[in-house]
Amino acid sequence: MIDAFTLPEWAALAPPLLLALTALVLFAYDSINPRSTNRPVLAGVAVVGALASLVTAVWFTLAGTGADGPDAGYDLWFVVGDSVTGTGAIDLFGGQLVVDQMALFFMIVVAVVTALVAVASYDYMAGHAYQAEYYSLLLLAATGMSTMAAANSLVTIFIALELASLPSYALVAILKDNRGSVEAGLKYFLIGALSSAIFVYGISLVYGATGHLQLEAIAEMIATGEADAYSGLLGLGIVMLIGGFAFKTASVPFHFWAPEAYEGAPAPIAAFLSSASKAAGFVILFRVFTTAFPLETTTAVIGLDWTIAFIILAIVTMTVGNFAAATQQNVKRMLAYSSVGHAGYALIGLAALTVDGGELVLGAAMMHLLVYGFMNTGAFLFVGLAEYWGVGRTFDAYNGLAARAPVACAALAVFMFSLAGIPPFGGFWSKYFLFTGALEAASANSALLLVAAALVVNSALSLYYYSRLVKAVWINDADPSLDRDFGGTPTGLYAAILFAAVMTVVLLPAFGPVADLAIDAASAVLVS
Amino acid sequence: MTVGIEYYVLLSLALFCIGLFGVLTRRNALMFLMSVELMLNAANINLIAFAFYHGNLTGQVFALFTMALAAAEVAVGLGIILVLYRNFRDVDVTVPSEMRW
Amino acid sequence: MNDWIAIGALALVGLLIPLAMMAVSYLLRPSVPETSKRATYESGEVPTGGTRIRFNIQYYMVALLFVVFDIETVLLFPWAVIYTDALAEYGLFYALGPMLLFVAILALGLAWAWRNGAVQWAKSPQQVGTEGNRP
Amino acid sequence: METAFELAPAIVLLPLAAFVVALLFGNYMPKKGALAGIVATAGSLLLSLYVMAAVATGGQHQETYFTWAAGDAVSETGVPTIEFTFGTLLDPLSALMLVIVSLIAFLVHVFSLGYMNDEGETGLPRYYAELGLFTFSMLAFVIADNLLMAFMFFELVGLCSYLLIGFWFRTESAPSAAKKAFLVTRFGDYFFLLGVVAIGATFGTLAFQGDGSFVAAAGEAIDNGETLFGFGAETWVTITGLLVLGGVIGKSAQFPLHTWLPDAMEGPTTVSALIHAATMVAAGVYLVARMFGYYALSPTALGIIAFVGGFTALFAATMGVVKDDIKQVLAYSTISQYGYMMLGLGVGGYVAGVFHLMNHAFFKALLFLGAGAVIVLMHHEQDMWKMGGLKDKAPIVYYTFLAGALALAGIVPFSGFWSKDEILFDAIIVGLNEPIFLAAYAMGLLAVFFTGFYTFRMVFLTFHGEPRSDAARDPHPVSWNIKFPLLTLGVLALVAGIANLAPVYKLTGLEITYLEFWLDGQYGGYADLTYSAYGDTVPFGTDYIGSETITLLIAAGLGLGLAVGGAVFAMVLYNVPEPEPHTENLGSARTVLRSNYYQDEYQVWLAENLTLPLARAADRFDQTVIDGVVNGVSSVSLFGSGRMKRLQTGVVTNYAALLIVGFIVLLVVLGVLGGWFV
Repeated sequence: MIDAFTLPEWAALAPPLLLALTALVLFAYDSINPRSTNRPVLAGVAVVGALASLVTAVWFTLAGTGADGPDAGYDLWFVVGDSVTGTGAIDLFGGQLVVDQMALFFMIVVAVVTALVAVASYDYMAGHAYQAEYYSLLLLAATGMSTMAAANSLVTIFIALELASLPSYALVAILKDNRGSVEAGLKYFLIGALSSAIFVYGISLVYGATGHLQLEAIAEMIATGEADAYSGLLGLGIVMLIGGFAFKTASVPFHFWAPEAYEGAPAPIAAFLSSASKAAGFVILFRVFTTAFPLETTTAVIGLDWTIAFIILAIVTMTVGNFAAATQQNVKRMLAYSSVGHAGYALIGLAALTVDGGELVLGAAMMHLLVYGFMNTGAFLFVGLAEYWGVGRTFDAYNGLAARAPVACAALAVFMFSLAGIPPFGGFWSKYFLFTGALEAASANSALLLVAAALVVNSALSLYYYSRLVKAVWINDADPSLDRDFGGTPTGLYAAILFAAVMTVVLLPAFGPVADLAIDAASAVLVS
Repeated sequence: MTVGIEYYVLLSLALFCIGLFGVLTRRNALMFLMSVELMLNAANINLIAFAFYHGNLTGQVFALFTMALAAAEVAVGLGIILVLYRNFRDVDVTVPSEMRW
Repeated sequence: MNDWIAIGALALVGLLIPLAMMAVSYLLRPSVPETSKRATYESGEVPTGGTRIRFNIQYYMVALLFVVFDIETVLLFPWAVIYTDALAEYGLFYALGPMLLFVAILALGLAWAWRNGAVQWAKSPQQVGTEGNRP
Repeated sequence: METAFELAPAIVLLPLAAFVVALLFGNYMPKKGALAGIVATAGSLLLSLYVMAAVATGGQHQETYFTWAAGDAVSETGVPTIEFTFGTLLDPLSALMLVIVSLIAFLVHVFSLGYMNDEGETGLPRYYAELGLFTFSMLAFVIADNLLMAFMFFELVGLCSYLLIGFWFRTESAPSAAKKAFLVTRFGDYFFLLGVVAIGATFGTLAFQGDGSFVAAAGEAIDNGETLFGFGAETWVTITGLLVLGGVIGKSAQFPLHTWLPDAMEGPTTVSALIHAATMVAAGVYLVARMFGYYALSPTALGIIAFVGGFTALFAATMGVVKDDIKQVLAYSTISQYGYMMLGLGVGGYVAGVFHLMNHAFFKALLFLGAGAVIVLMHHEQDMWKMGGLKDKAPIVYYTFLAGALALAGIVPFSGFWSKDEILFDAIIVGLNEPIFLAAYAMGLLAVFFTGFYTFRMVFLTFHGEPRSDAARDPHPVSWNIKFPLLTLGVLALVAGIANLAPVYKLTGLEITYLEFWLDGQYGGYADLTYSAYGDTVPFGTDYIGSETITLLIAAGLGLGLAVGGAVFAMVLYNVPEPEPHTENLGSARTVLRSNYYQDEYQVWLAENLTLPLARAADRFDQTVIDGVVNGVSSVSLFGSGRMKRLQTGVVTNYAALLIVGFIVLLVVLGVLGGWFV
C-alpha cells in the first residue's frame, strides 16, 4: 500500500467535478464554435466525461474511499487521503459535503445513466440544432445529481437539487417546436418551482427549529433536546422537506409532473430523469433522514415516528403508479407511471427502518435504484429507438417489432421482466430484499405487513402491463397495412440498450458484491 | 425593542399562503411564477429572522443563495414560457393539456 | 406609551393625506370628457397600435442576463465581508481562488450567451440566412 | 499437490470455453469447432490425471468458490442458517470419475472428426458447442461438493442430452425422441428436486462431505433417535433417499423410467457413446456412490436400489435379445449394465459398483464407437441383418469391438468379468445372510446368460458370416480418427480389470486390489467418504457357502459359465454364413419382447387415461374457479386503473391543487397520529 499515490481529500469529489468540468468544456466549445453540430465531438466529450466520472467513482469505491474499517479497500494505484486505512466518511468544507460509500454508490448510478443517455442521444438527437447546449445541460444536471449524493447540509442539498432541476426543465422542453415537449417542460417546471418553494420553506422551518443547516449539527440539536421547544416547527418542516424530496423522486402526491414530463421529453431525457434524477432524489432523502433526523431522537421531539409518513407514501405511490400504468395505451406513459410505482418500492427503504436496524432494507432500496438505473434507462431508450424509427407511441404500434429488431426486443424483454421482478434478472433480487426487509421490520411495526402486501399486489399487477409490452413486440403480428419505413440501425442507441440489458442480466451473478456494498453503505449512514 | 420571532413566522406564513393562493388560482404563467417567487421570499423572511434569532449567519447566507437560485429559476422559467407562447399562442398554463390520463 | 402607536399614526397619516387629496380634487374638478384626453400619453406623439404589443425577444434575452448577473453579485457580498480575515487565515489562493473560479464560470456563461447572439439586436442578412436552415 | 487442486476448476471451465468458442467462432474455424473441443478436453484430461496423481499421493480437497445465496432458515434439526454454494470436492471417487469423463469426452471428440466431419454433416459448430457444454456440465456435476450444485448440473447434462439427441432435428424421430428423453428424465428429476429440498430443509446443509454434511447430520439424527417431520429419523432418511433416487432412476435409465434410452439412439452415435453409455447415464449411479454414506443409513433404500438394479439388469437384457438395430442392442445392454451397478451398490458393494461403472464406461464407449465405425463402414445402415462379414474388411474395428463384446459379456480376463463377478459375489454373500437378496442375485445371474447371448449375437451378425448387403460387401473406409479412439478403448477394455483383481486377492492373498485401496482412501481422501466408512454403516451381514474361497469360486464359476453358455449358444445359432433370425421359435414371447414388454404402451396408457383426465379436471377448476377469481381481480384492478389515471387531468393548475391537497392530507394524518393538534 506504500506505493499508492495519495490525492488530497477534496479529490474525493472528483466524480461530480469531472462532470462539471465536462459541462464547462462543452460550453467553452460552443462559445468558440457556436451552434456546432459536430455530434461526434460533442457526444464524445460528454461520454468521455461521464465515463471518467464513472471510473473515478468505481475506483474510489474499490479503494475504500469513505469506507470504514481497516480492510475496507483494495490496494490500488492511487487513493484519496489516507482512505485505504478505512478512516470513514470524508467530510469536506466543514461538513457541507461528505463522501462516503453511499455517496460513491449513487455517483456511480448517476454516471452510468449519464453515460448511457449521452451515448443514446448521439442518434436520438441527430438533426437537432442545439447539440452543445443539450450535452452541457445534460452534464450540468448530472453534476447536480452527483453533488446531491455528497451533499451533507441543507444548503448544499438545495443548491445541488436546483442544479439538477434547472437544466432538467430545459432539457425536457428542448424540442422547442414540439408541443408535447414544451407542455411537458412547462408542467415539470411549474410543479418543480412549487415544490422547491415548499422545500425551501421546509428548510427555513428546520433551520428555525434547530439553528443549523448542517445535517450532523441538526441531529445534535435534536438529540440534546434544544429543539424540543420548536417541535411544531420541526414537524412541519420535516413534512415540507418530504414534499421536496417527493417531487424529486416522483412520489405521490408530488408525482403529477412525472407522467407528462417523461412522455413529452425526448426519450433519453426521460430515461435520465426517471433513473438518475430519481436515484439522486433518493440519496438525499436517505441521507437527510438517517443523518439529520435519527429515528429515535426525532420521534422524541416531534412525537411521531417519521417512518409512518414513508409507509403511507410508499403504499400510495406504489398503488397509484402501478394502477395508473395498467391501462395505458401509450408505452412511454406506461413506463412513466411504472417509474412512479418504482419510487414507491424504493421508499420502503425508509419506511421499514427501525430504531435498531434496517441496513438490509435501506441497502435493498439502494440496490433497487442501481438495478433500476439500468433496466429503466434501457426501457426508455428502447422507446427512444422506436421513436427514432417513427413506429408510433402505442402498444399496438409496437406490434411485431421483434421481427425487425430481435436483439433490441430481446433486451426489452429483459428490461420488462426485470422491472416486473421476475427471478433470473437483477430486478428480482432487489425487490426480494425489499420484501424480506419489510417483513423483518414488520415485527416492530405491523403496518409494514401492509407495505409488503402492497409490494406483492403491485408487482403482480405490474407484470400484467410489462408483459403486455413484451407480448406486443414478440407475439403480436404487425399490422400488415402499415408500411413502416425504418431508418438505419442507430449504433449509439443500440449500444446503450444492449449495455443496459447486459448489465441487467449480469447484475444477478454480481449481486453478492453489489449487495454487500449497498448494505455496507447503508449501515455506515445508519450508524453515524 | 425586538419583535417576537413568532410574528416573523406568521408574516412569512401569510406570505407563503398568499403565494400558494396565487399558484392555485392564477392561470397566467407569469403570475404563477411570481406567486412561486412570493413563496420563496416567505422562506427568505424566515431564514433571515431565524438567523437573527439564533445569532448565526447561516440563514442569511442561505437566503442569498435562495435569491440567486430563484433568479436562475425565473430565467429558465421565462425561457419555457417563451416557447410556450410560441407553440400555444398563449401563456395560460391550463391551455397545454394534451397529455393526460 | 408604546412606540408602535407612533408608527401606526404615521401610517394612518400617510394613507389619509393622498386619499384626502384625491377626494378633494374629485369633488372640485369640472368633468369635461374629450377623446384626446382619454388617449394614451406618449410624449405628445400620436399613439399607434394597442398597448399590448409584443416586445422584441431581445428585451427578454438581455433581461434574463441581467437578472442572473445582477443576482450573482449578491453572492459577492458575503465573500467581500470576510475577505480580509480569510486572507489572513488561509492565504491568497484559498481566499481569492474560489471567487475567481466563480467569476470565470460566469464569464464563460456570458461569453457563450454573447457568441450565441443573446445580446445582438439585429441580425445581419447572412445570419438570417443560416438561421433559416436550422430546424 | 496444491497446484493440482487449484487448477481443478480449469478442468471444468476448459470445455465451457470450448463451448463458447465453438458457438461463436465455430463456423470460421477449421473442423468447425472440433479442434477447440479436442484441445479443451485434452487439457481437462491432463489436469484430471494431475488431480488423480495428487489424490494418489495423499491429497484431498474441498473448496467453496461462490456462495450465491445464504439465509437464516432454521432447519428441522435446528441448524440456524443455510448456504447455497458452488464448490469442488476432490476425493478418490470424483478424481476417478473426472479421468473417465474427460478421457471419453476427448476420445469422442476425436472420433467425431471421423464420424461427423468426414461424413459432411451440417450444423457442426452447434454439435461441438453442445458437446462442450455437456462435458462442462458433466465435469461440474462430478466435482460438485453439494447436492444442490449436483442437481443443477444434473439438469444441465439432461438439457445437453436433449439438445444432442435432437441434433438432427429435421427428421421426424429425433425431436420426438429428444422430447421423450427430456420428459421421462424430468419426471424422475422432479422427485430428485423434492429430495434436495427435503434434505436441505431437514439438515440445513447440502454438503456431501465433512462434519457439516447432511450425511453426518443424518447419521447423528438416527443415533439420537430424533423425529423429523413426524417420521422416525431412519424412515425420513429412507424417504428423502428414495426421492433423490427418483432422479437416479430417470437418469440411469432404470426400470420403470428406462424407456427413453433406446429412443435416445436417434442422436449421433458419438453422442450415444459419450452421453447415453459412458457418462451422463452414469451420473445417476455416480450420485448414489457420491452420497453412498446416506443410503448406507437406510437398509430399505439399499434394498430397493438392489432390486431395481437386479430387475433392470435382467429385464433389459431379455429385450436386447431380439433387437435388429445394432444401436438398440447396445442401448438395452446399457440399461442392463447400469442395473448391475445399482445391484452392486444396493448390496453394499461400493467398490464393485464403482469398478463396474469404470469398466462399463470404457467398454460401452468402445462398443458404441465401434458401432459408429460399423455404421460408417455400412454407409449409415444400422440393421444388423444387412451386415455380416465385416471381420475381414475392417480388422481393427472388428478386434476392438470384440474386445468390448468380451468385456461386456463378462468373459475372463476382460475387464467386465472382474467387475461383474465382484458385484455378483457381493450380492450372493449378502443374499446368503438375508435370503431376500438372493432373488436380486438370481436376476442378476440370469441376466449374465442373456448378456452373453445378445452380445455375441450382435458380434456374429455384424462381423461374421457372408455380407448380406451391397454396403457390407463394399464398406466405406475409416480413417485414423476413428481407429485411434477404438484402439485406446480396446486396450482399456482388455486391461482395466487389473485395477481390482479381487478374486485373485482372495485366492492368493496378493494385495492387488488397487481400486479398493483407492476408494478406501489409503492413498488419499476423506475419512468419511471411504469404503470402510461405508462398510461400517451398511446394515447387511454376509455369509458364505462353506468358506469365502468356495463361495467365490462358485459365484465366479456360475457367472462365467452362464456368460460363456450364452456366447456359445449365440455362436451356434448365428455364427453361420447365412444366419436365420430364429426369433419365431420364441412364440408369443417374441411379440412381448419386440414390444419391449409394452412399457411404452402402458406409460402412454397411464398418460392418456390417468394424467390427462386429471389434467382436464384441474384445467376445468382453473378455468372456472381460479380464472374466475383472477379475472375478477383483474377487472377490478383495471377498472381501478381507469379511475386512477383520471387523476391526471392534464391541467397543471389541477395538479398544483391536488398536490397541495395531498400534502395537507399527509400533514393532517401525521399531525393526528403525532398528536400535534392537542
